[in-house]
Amino acid sequence: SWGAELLVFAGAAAKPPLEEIAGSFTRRTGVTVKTTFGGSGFVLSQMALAGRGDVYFPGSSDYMEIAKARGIVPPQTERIVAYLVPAVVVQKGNPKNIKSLHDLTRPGLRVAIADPEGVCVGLYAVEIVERNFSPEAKAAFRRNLVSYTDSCEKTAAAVSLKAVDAVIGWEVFRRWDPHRLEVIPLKKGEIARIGYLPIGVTKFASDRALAQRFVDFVLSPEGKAVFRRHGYFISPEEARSWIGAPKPVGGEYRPPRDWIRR
Amino acid sequence: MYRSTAAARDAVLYARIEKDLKHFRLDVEFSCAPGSLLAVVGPSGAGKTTIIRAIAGLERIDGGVIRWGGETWDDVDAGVHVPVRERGVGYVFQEFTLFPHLSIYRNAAYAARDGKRVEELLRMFDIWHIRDSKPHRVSGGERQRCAICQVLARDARVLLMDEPFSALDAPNRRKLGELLRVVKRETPIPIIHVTHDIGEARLLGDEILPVVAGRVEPKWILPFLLPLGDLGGAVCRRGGAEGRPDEQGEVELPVPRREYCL
Amino acid sequence: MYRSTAAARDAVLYARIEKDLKHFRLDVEFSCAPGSLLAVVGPSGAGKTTIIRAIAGLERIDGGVIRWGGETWDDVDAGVHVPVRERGVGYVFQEFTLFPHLSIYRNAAYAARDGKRVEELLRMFDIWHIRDSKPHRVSGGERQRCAICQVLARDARVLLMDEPFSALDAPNRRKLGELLRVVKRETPIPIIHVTHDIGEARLLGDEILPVVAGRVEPKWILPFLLPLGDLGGAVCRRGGAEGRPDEQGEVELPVPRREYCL
Amino acid sequence: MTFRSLAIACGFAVFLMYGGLIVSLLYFVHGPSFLQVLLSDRTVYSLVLSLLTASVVTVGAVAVALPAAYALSRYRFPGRRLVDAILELPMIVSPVALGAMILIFFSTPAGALLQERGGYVIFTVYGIVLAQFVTTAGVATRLIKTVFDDIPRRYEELAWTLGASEAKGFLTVVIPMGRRGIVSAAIITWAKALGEFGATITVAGSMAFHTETLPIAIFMRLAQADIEGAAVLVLILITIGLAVLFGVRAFTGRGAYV
Amino acid sequence: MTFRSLAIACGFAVFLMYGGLIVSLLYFVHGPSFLQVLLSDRTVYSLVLSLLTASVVTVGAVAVALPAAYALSRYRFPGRRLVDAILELPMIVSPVALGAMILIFFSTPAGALLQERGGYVIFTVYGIVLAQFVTTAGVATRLIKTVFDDIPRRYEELAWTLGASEAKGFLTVVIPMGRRGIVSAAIITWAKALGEFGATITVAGSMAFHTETLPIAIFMRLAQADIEGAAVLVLILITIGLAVLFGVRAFTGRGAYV
Ligand SMILES: Nc1ncnc2c1ncn2[C@@H]1O[C@H](COP(=O)(O)OP(=O)(O)OP(=O)(O)O)[C@@H](O)[C@H]1O
Ligand SMILES: Nc1ncnc2c1ncn2[C@@H]1O[C@H](COP(=O)(O)OP(=O)(O)OP(=O)(O)O)[C@@H](O)[C@H]1O
Ligand SMILES: [Mg+2]
Ligand SMILES: [Mg+2]
Repeated sequence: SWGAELLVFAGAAAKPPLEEIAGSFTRRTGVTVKTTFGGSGFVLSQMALAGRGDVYFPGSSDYMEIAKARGIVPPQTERIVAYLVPAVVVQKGNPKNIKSLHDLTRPGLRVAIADPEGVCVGLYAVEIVERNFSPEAKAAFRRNLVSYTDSCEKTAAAVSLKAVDAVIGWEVFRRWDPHRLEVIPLKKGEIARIGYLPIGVTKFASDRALAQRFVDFVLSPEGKAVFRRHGYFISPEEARSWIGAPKPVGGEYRPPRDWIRR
Repeated sequence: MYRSTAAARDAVLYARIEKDLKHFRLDVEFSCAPGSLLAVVGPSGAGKTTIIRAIAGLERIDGGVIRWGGETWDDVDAGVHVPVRERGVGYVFQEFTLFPHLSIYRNAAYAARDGKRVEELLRMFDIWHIRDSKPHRVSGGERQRCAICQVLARDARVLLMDEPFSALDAPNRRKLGELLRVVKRETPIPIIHVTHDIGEARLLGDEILPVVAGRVEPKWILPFLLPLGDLGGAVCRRGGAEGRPDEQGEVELPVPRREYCL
Repeated sequence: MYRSTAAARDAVLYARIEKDLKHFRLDVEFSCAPGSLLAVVGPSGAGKTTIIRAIAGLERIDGGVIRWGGETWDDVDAGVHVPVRERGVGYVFQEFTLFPHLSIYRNAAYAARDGKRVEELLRMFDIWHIRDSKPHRVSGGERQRCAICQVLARDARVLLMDEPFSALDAPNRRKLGELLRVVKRETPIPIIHVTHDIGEARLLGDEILPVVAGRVEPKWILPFLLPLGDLGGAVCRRGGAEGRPDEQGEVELPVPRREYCL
Repeated sequence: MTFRSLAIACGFAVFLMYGGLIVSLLYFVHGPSFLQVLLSDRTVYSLVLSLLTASVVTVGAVAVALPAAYALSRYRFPGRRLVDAILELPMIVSPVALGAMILIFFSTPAGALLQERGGYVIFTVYGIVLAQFVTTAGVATRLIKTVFDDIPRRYEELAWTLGASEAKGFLTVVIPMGRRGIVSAAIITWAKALGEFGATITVAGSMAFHTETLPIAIFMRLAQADIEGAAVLVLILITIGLAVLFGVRAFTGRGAYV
Repeated sequence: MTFRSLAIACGFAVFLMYGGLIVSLLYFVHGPSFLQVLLSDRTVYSLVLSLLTASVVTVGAVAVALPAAYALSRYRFPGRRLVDAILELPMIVSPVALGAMILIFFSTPAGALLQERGGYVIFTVYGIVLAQFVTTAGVATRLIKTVFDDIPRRYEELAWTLGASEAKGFLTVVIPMGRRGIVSAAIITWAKALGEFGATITVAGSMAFHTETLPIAIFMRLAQADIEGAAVLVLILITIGLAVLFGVRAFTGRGAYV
């Protein structure tokens, strides 16, 4: 099928495994896969404005919810590729000796989370803080909170570049920059839910069957193996066994108003 | 030697120029026949430069007409204003402006049809040896000679020269004077020569137009026309004599003892 | 009337200037006593402007010394080069450069200590009525008069004037001549006056320095010093007479019939 | 077609390109939402923060650029070409990468020491100022150098012969003569600082009511797939930015003397 | 401290700021990885694509900007101030938002029609060129207008009295006299196009071996928290960009006549 091509819009965080899979797909089928990476919401805006794009692969579930709500991705095409577990991420060697979630309230620490308004991992962080901290501890945490970051990757980079001492991010961050990052797992009870990476075919797809073929290829054992190699959990069970307790996958959470002011 | 278009031969230049200047209104009328040199003479600030800028088309007049042969170059009432380049005038600026980015030779040759003519002129005015220098690297008199060559090398229908002798030494003055005589004889076009110096005007001009504070003031030159030597004062009415445009009434005229009144 | 520092009173200016120009080497030596006017005269391109630029410190010399009183301003062998402003020279540029962004008044007052003196000078040279105009909106002669006022309004230790008469009409020439006499009498400083015109040099100069093609050439002015009237040719050896620096040997000298050799 | 009309046509072509982009924004914007977004506290905070930081940065960048540009234009000193060569760096390196370079700098021992001694810059309002300064200072210097290069030396020579020191010549001749070019450079600096996004968000983060400048707010809207909100904010930014510049130019653009 | 040393110190301050940023990059880079990244097919593709598009855009933008700037500088025509006012738009609006505006434009009926007739621009290499053109054309026009504003009118007057048409005066006098300023504007345009990221990624996407310019490649590395790789790419971009500009400037910068 010479000349056929697919436009894939994906969150930047999943770039290495997705590029690998896209390469195998091209080798196997001869279909060119053009992947555009960026912020999950940003590439969604891009698709919506351009009216193009065959497959949407955001870095988190909430953008898929928006895409479905806007009718850009038909709900029945959504699939889950991988699972994410929240964790505290600190600099390699843990120079500030952060042992637990509650250590983040220690005066003098510099902490960041992703923007709960635009970035899903920020939402998970807010939920964890709200769920586990007393009002006093919450206040102390917010005193340490120096900023919001605007994407998953920058949340990791903030620690890599020593701009902050710790962030609440994903466990998979340590695989992104193993030389500079270290993960402090949360306690079983502290974790509210498991995040996941969804994928779906868009309404703009000119060749739905082909787009679906690509999605299926990502979900095939071969595709999942790639994701596992890059440190992702590829089934809820793997995630749950790492946590050591059963947790719900996805679901909605609305942060209190004082985290997001308009 | 100096070439011009055939049609130009019999064209008379006629001008009635009115223009509001900062401290007085310029209001002069004159004509200049082909092959004749009109010396516009007057004190500094009298409006001499403004007159020839108007003829060149560089200055819009506020009233009057400028005609050359059958062509109307300016007619304020009829709203006519012919663009500069269509007038085909040769104009030596008072500041002997040259193109700073071109060598002396390329300046002189800018509008010339004929390289031989350029070389001839540059050699005649003794600037052939500096033909490759840029204007800012030659002396003031050399720049002025180049500006003269530039204008004499082109086919002009009217020749306008604003103080072309100001930076020239005696030999070069003589050469230019001789050359002007040749031009008058061989390619009769109207020549307007602006100077502040009666001596120059007397030697070169076929006719003299004395301008004082924007008006034609024949009486102004009277004292200068008397034979050289010691003279008493002379009295003249109207129009400040010493270029003081706001002074009216009786004034003592300057009486030159020599050509240099020091 | 014209003020100067007390120390300046007895300071003689001495200069031995060597400099490679494009077609010849400038090599002159002269001195100028306080209260004396040295007229540097010579054909166009002789090196006159270069000499006073060197005295002002605007041009580095390739050899020689420049001394004023006890101060050494330039000494090539000793590596001395005093910056322009410490020399305290007043310099009227050949192009009568003015600051284009300042009005005539503010130009004249740029370096003046005393507003009264500025007004006096502007009135004397008849440019008081245009004091608020910017230089590009006044005539050539008005600009030159302003440049002269600018220099005469300040305390200078040496006065350098490069063709200060080039755009002046007779009354203004006379005024400047008178003013220079006053300066010489009341605040004796060395005055160097550059001109291409022997007439000017003879009338003003206490001493005359004839420069031809970069060298002092006393013979060059001989023919001009004869009484006015018809004369035969005169012969002079060495150094092109008509400002042709590359011409050597016997040449016919220009013989002025009047001050204007046309 | 005459040269004149061709030249004017080119002018309008540039205009139409940008005008068309603005008009197509209106296609997405509806009256009430415009006012609603404009008057929200958060938008006002972002707007004030943006205008303030851009102005502070412009003053700072021009203040450094003026003498630096003069040195590059007039003096010969060892290393001059090297300094000159690096000025386009902030253009060549895109803002996000530039922001990353700033973060990288502060993660080196030297940078860390600097922050410990001098206070934190990253994720603060100072970070915004720093990011905008780094993105604009080089270009401001380059632009002003071009202006100075075109001022003939003879005006400074005149000032010196009139007894002016180099500093006085610089202040009373070079700066006033280059006034229009300097204002033009300052305007470009201000516009660039006002629109600066990539370096700012990388260095200062995107916290509402803290480090959220208007361009960051626009990006966050886009990142939430809120195209309409983004369009409204872009319109606000364009309106206020161009209005300020129009005012500045009307006020300073007069008085050419060429 | 004399004025001279103060001015030179400012020059070096600017240099140190950028030099420091570059040096801190080296802190992250190790020799072998540099060569490895530099010689990879993908980097070479990005590099060639970046240099090519930046050059094409510079030629196009300067070609439009020259007559447009001349019209704005010399002619009085209705709408002149409006055209003049809009030139800073691409600075005020950050590149990402500008890219979004381009996308918005193509989603309007007019833009859709244009794409149907003229072929797709979005997510293609043409999109890169368009995005870079939009971000640079206005500034190029503004910069060149400033250059023209400072060329005294009397040189054109001289050309006209010597019989030159407006077009000839423009080509033989205004352009050569403004040469240095124009080259400077072209250099800034090129640098800006080379470093352009936000609008490019928005309009053209970030497809490897297709629309991935060097700044986009840098961003993608950063997005994967691959700081080392990003640092290497930034170094490559800086080295090649500054080297090209250094060469251009050495070649064209000679021959001042002021
Ligand atoms: N910057 C320069 N570099 C090299 N040569 C120069 C430079 N400026 C002038 N010259 C040459 O040096 C010679 C002397 O120039 P200078 O300006 O001193 O002459 P001048 O005597 O003042 O002449 P004029 O009366 O025409 O003004 C001329 O031949 C000129 O071409
Ligand atoms: N652009 C202008 N706008 C208004 N007034 C002007 C302008 N240019 C010159 N003037 C004034 O008009 C008068 C005549 O100027 P013009 O340049 O024609 O004099 P001029 O006779 O050539 O004098 P000079 O011999 O000194 O060159 C002067 O008083 C001058 O101040
Ligand atoms: Mg005049
Ligand atoms: Mg001279």
